[in-house]
Amino acid sequence: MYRNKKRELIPLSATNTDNVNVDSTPIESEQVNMPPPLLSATNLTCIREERLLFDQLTIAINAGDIVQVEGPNGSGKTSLLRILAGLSQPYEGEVLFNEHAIATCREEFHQHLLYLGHLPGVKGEMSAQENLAFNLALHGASDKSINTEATLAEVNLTGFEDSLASHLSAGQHRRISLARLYQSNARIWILDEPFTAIDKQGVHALEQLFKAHIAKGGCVVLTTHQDLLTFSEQQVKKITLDYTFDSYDE
Amino acid sequence: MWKWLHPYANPEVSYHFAGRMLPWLSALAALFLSIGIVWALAFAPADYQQGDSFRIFYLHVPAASLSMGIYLGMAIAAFTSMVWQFKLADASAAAMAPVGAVFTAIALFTGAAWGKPMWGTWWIWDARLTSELILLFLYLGVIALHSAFEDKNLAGKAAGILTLVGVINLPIIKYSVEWWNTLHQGSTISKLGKPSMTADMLWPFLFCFIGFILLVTLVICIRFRSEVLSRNSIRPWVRTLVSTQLAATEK
Amino acid sequence: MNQPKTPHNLSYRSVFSLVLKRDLTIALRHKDDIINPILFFIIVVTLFPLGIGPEAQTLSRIAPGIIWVAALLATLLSLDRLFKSDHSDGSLEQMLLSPQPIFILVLAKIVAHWIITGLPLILIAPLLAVLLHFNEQSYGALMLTLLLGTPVLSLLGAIGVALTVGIKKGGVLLSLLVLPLYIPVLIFATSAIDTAALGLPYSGQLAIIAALFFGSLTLAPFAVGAALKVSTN
Amino acid sequence: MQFDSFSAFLDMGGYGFYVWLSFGVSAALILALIVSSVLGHKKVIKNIAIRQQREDKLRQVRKQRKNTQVDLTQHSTKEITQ
Amino acid sequence: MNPRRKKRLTIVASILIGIGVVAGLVLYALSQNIDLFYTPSEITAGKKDSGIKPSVGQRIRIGGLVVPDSVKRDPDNLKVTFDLADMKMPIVFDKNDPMIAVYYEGILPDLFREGQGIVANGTLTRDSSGRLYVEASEVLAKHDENYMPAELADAQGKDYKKLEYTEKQLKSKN
Repeated sequence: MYRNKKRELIPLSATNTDNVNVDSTPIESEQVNMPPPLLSATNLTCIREERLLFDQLTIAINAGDIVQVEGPNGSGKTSLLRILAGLSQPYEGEVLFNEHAIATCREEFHQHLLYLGHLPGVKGEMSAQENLAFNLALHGASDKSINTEATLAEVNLTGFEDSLASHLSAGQHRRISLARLYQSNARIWILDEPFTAIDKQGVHALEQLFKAHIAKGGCVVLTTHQDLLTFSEQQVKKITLDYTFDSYDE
Repeated sequence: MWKWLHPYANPEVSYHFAGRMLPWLSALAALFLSIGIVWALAFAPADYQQGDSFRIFYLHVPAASLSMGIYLGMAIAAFTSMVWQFKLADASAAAMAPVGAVFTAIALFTGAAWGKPMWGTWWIWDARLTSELILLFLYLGVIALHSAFEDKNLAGKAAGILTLVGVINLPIIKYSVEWWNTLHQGSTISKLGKPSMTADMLWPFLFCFIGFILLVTLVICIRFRSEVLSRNSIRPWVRTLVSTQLAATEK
Repeated sequence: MNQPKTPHNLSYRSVFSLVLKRDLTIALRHKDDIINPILFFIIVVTLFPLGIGPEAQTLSRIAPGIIWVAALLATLLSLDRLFKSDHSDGSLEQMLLSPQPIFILVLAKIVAHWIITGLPLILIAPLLAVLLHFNEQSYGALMLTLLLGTPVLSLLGAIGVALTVGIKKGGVLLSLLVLPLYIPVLIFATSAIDTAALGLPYSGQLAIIAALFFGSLTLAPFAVGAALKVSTN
Repeated sequence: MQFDSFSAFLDMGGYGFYVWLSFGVSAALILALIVSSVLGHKKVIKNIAIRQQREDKLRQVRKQRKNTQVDLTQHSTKEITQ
Repeated sequence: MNPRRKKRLTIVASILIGIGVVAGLVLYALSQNIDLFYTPSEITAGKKDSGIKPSVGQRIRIGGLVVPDSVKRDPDNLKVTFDLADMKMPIVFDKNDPMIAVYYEGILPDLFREGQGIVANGTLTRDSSGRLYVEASEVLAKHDENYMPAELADAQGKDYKKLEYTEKQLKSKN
């Protein structure tokens, strides 16, 4: 397939990304004698409905990284996360898991991936416990190791285990989906706005969970509108999708 | 062959290539079609059984075989795009669908107008007619799917899946209707393949057929160019092209 | 955790039964999904004698067509629930992101759909056939064609739903895409029933329906998987 | 020439209606296809041009806004230091 | 064998088995040779493989060749009768072949000729003398794909005149 490596695309909407600023300095400096990145992307270009969201984006995410994707509404944060998770295909470029293109090792990649999108994936016709149990089982947890009651207690849903999800609130739906984080063996967590509809206490608990996860050699990629409070500035790597740079046709 | 094809896989090159073809195609199509149609209407002999209604043949048969040929082309394009992620194939499949639909409609209509005097009815639920009608439905489905998606890339992929499912289904449909309604009673009377015709009947047919093929290629080229432009609207070459063309028309 | 314990690998069969059980549970708790298509089927079939007239001979001649067209429409109506709600609450993308092969998930969902809509149709069809003065010789053919044909309707319909699930107003488009694909089933099924009514052997038509069934069983899950990937993109 | 007169040509041995209907409808359909294709091409070009103009405008607006923003931040820092 | 390769193998194997089953079923169906119409000999002697004969009063579809010189038309109206014989190659007509008469009222399609293949839908009936005939409600003619100019057809001695209708016959329809 013919592909011009030069920048040959014009960003379409001026209110949108004119460039992508990848805060890549810490990542690159670490790379010298580090093992290959856990998850990486090369030359990602994303076009949605004839709008260029980002272009020639290259990312490397190592074990122990927490990466925050920033940018205004409509700048392509969700699109980037979906591409990284393998839900969407980029217009150009590819995503690599352990240096293998994810298209060639879908099942292995998904064994090590936990993606939570805007939608909680909770069925109203099933109870909180059933929802959690199904999702855990589908993602490869063995039946014996699942203690759904204890996990639901972690996200403050004690007492709601057997109520149908359709009787629960949006925040509680989100908690059901977040409960999977406590049982997850996946190394790569990709979380799209995990803090929406979660109270302050919950946010704090989640941040502690992220800390434990990266300490164990996992990585977290997330979007959020609020800052991560318990992490220091240096700890959080940032990918900024915004329009602070001029477009390249000038 | 891949080496030779390589530059044409670039949208800009293929856009201009299709553009250079346009005048040749239109001149040749006009030439062949005008010769073929005049010959068919006024000079070709009438059939011994069907009389002058036989002249519909010169319209009906090319349209019918093109309607299937275009679908085949569309299916090949869909397959290429699916296997090799070849984006231009989607554009050409999108360009083919409406052309195929029009020619299917022509085949159906002329078939009906021919059937009325010959069979005694505009429409019978005969194998060929029914499978051609289903072909029209498949074309319409593909077109509808193309326009239902906002994102042209996704539209191309979705329509490609439907095209391929349809191509598996076409022989089944054809066979099922043949079985279901056995007016075409076996090969004892129907002639398989090669129409045995005298030369003075065959020549105008060949002219018409080639003329229609050229015409179809012409229209597909025009539509292909539009598809390439709208799919690549954020590329600099499209922008410069559009502004120069607009400046030319304003003068 | 540098060497994470590999997650428990589910066998194909347990993935299949997991998803099947889930879909059946949801359907049983949401009874409209089961009852509405059957009601629709019954009402459409009863409309024909009212519209055409109660003459027994006419009715028995067109009965196979009536029952099959009604079954077709009832299936079409119920197709929406196959992926729509899963798509809108995000469970579909979670399924696509699971480490399980997509075609197994898809197959389980289609089988669940058939159990919920196809099976009740088969059970109720002989009763309706009585109302239509069905030819006594062709009850066997009716049951066999329904048994082999309704799964084909679910399988082929799933392709159409998977293609249109991401589109806001996909309902009419769905019927435009799916109905042409249903035509062979309709033709061979009614032809088998008609042949049976004449007392002739209909194993040929039945073999073709069986071929359609096995063909769509092997190929549709992959087409649906590809279509779902496009739709959730 | 198979026909003796123009009226015989039009009559087509009694099949005139069907023959001319077929040719007429086909010609109309093909013509409509060609016209719509050509117009569609022009429309695509026009749409791209319109979008291009809109973006140029937006880009200018943003440039102006950026300049004013820079001014504002300078002001605010001054205020704080004072 | 590693589990991944094993999985892939099961997928490929199941697809191959599926396609094999489909092919087998199709071949079986083709060998069944279903045709939904009866030929004249099948009406008198029954279907070849099953021996099933249509019963009198049953709606059937009959297909065959119009026997030359068997077409009899009523000069006053559109009633017509003709005999059908089995199709076979080469086309020859033998008086001893099983033939079935067809009764029809209406305008026949332009392609209706003696010696031409047609299909008729109608009811199988027995007349007073015990002969079977078909009371047709519809007669459909097959157009064959041999086109030729009239001169050539004349030279080959083909009879291609289409049926003409008198005013009187056409009027009787209304």
